[in-house]
Amino acid sequence: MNAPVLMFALPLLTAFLLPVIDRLSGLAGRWIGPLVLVGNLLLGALAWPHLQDAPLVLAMGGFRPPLGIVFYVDRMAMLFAMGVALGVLLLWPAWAQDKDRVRISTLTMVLVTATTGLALSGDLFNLFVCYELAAISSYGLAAAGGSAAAGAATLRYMVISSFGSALMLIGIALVYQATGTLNLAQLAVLSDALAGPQGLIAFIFILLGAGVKAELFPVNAWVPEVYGAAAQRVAGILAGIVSKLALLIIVRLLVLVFRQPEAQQILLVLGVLGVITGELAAWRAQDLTRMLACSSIGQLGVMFVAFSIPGPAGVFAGLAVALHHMLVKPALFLLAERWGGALTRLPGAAQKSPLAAACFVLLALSLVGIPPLPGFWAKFLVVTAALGQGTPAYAGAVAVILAAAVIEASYLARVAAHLYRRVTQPLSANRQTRAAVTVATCASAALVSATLWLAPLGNSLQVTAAQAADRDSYIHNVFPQGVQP
Amino acid sequence: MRRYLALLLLMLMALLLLAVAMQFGFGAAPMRVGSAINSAAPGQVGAANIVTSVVLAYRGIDTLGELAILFTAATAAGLLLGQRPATTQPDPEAGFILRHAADLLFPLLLVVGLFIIVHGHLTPGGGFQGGVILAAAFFLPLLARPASRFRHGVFGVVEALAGAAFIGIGLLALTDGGPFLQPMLGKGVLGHLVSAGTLPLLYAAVGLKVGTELAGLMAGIAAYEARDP
Amino acid sequence: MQAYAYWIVLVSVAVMLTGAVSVLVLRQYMAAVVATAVVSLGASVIFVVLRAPDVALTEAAVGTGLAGVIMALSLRRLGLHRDDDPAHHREDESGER
Amino acid sequence: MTPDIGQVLFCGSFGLVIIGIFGIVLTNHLVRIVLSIALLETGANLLLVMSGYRPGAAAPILVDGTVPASMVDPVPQALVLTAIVIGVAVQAFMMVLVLRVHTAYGTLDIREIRTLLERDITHAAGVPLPVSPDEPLAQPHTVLHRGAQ
Repeated sequence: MNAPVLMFALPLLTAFLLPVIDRLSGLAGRWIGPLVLVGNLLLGALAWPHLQDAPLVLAMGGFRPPLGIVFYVDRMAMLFAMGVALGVLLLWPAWAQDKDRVRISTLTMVLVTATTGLALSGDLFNLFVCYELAAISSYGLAAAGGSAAAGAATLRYMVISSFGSALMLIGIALVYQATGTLNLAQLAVLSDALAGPQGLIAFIFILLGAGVKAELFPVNAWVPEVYGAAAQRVAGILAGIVSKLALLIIVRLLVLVFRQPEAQQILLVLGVLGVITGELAAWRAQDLTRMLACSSIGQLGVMFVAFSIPGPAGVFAGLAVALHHMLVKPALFLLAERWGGALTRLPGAAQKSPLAAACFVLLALSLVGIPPLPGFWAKFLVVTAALGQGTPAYAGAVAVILAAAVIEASYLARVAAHLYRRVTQPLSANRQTRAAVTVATCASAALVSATLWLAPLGNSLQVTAAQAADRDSYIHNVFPQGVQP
Repeated sequence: MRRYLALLLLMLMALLLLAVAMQFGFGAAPMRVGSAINSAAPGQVGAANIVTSVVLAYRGIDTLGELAILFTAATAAGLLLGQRPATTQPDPEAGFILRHAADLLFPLLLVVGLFIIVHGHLTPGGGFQGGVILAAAFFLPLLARPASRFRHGVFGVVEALAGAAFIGIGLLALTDGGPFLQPMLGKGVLGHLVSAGTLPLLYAAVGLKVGTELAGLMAGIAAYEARDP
Repeated sequence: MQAYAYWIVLVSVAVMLTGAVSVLVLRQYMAAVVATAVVSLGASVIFVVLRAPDVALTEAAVGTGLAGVIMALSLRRLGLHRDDDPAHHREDESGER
Repeated sequence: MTPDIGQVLFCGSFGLVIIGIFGIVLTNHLVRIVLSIALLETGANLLLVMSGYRPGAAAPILVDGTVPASMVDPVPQALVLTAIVIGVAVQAFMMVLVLRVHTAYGTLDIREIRTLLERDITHAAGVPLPVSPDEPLAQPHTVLHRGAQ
């Protein structure tokens, strides 16, 4: 059953061959990217039934796990891999002018490969390589706009990200020096060797490294600049999809390897700080793009708080918020393509494209967490899981999350007010593109259908989260006959 | 003020790191996976250089990822550098020494680069190190005679085909039911030039790709529109 | 561990650290690039002593050679490659010590 | 007490890491920041190779078929091979960006670039400029002071 490996290898093969394919025929060069993404989705759908009972463990190169690299494909990993394929397909950067189109499509295909590898891999250094691959392709895409601001914003982003990945490398060196292995399952078995100060420092370094793209509090200074300067579709991909995959590394490490309580407390504190700074910055923002960028920092802060809760309840709550954010945020960024400017330019926008404005309001309501919509259900899970812990720290975190929801409601209401203000003289707001409207309506339709079938979806997500949070079954699946190094 | 805060933070971090480092057992490598690979590699993979068998066989996906990183860096750089307007006059012709040294060195660099790539599975070195030397070989004539046009087209095609070859060899294993990137074509006699199955082919693909990519990257930076300061 | 290895490591670590400090202190950027290459060479000597010949070759070829060439080419394009006298090149004193 | 080889190597690798971090945080010239990142990466690579070392063990290469008694751990060496190339690939692309930014903004000081960047983004978004009182009233799109080069 090699579908997951093909989901990793085929986009990369397309990326390598795209320059040659495009030279042969322009049409093929234009459509092969989306075609391979559809192929990824089909492969994922093909592999999904096989994952119901037990996750799939694929040893790369045929070498048994501790020696070689292993792909651990459980339901959560496949969910994210298919989410990447669908998200990038909807946000395919079709805006590129002709001469740049080939290179931008190549970078996008490499980004899909990297994020798929992040979702599926079960080896610590392979996660680092896929993370670097996602990082460098997102630098290329962010700076692809060609404007000076995009270049400068990407440069500052690269400085922070290189700093983070060097720290991550030191973290991996500390982990390897303590345990002698890189396979996540064997690390889970040897996790008491990492319980000491060396393990904690290794966790902090890997957290800071992976936190750069997951917009973790101290290392997310780049977010408003890059999302403001880069193309909005690229911002949608980075904020909506790639940040969740970087978060997935931290979740795997927390569940499997670093189980000391200090690690969870650090994540909780950084998550709460992220929520506070993100929501306040979004409230102060005067243009839609910066507001969406800072609100995604806040949302990811909520996810960090959720994943810092020990046990399957935390993973379930975090997964719910992550998937909901993955559905809503790219569509909002796509709408910002036309409405990205200052809020004062927005009046009359609803008159020009009423459907897009309605979708914007619906998505915003769900983001804030208004009861019938899945956004409320996700935040409710986080609050109940956090209160379930009983400690004052989590109670404080819940208070911050609720206050942040209020702030979020206020600034999104301000945007909605601008959208729906009736204007008589020539409307300054510009009309939405057809692609943006279709993606927004798809997202809203998915949101409404998720609201209707919330119970079954919630149960299957709970099973997925329980499977992902189950450490012993992970070890048993990778080493059926026990660990022989 | 910001600077002293940063300085303070760094002092704290430095102490933290040194505290951990001092009780860091140097020379006490746990060797869990390492010793298993050391004993298994000659038998399973058949390469004399065990590091090459780790790079290409046991951790082949890492090397594929790294190849993709280099490819992405070169593509993104090409995207940003763009084509140089033909109007700008090229840099002056290089001096006598550089021109003749370049003509002399070009074949030597090619031979050394190819030697290191081909002997990747026997002696230290391999695709990446040999590829860099090849890149120097391809870039040297452009340094000596900046007016000569760097044929990006040809190098682009070689680069794409070499990358596709690496993945193709990996996918070949899937055809007869084996896992991705499984070494094939038997192991041959340890230490002989033709041994360790597909490893030399993989390293040849890596070497060619790295060589052409980096030469293109360096040519792109050198040809960035020459603004006289 | 042979006796002389200790002294080789001691010398190359000293060379590396002085090279690293001079990267931050040297005024001319081409000299700073050369200092980085010196650090890279020191590291590749240490890799040889640590029984890692592959890594030493990579560090020498990629870390010193390639990085040095790319930095030198970029400095030439930035106009910082010549020994820049302050009149010709705006040296923001506040930036460096 | 002469420090044994392990402590000397640690001082070397951690020294590089700390000098690299100092260089990134404290200097303001882009070229120096790029070089400091390279130093940081070299320090991290040194640390990774040191984690696989065993005294008295030979290099993991079988010279004409004879298997040495005990060999060093080959896995960190394979990791560092990848890490070095990643570091140089990112550094090369960063230098391309430095060239682009230098052509567009005319300066290489990261603080100036930050203010110009903010000015461009707010200008593009059409948001009125946050004019701070202690800043002379400059037109929105003029460059602060274009460097001589």
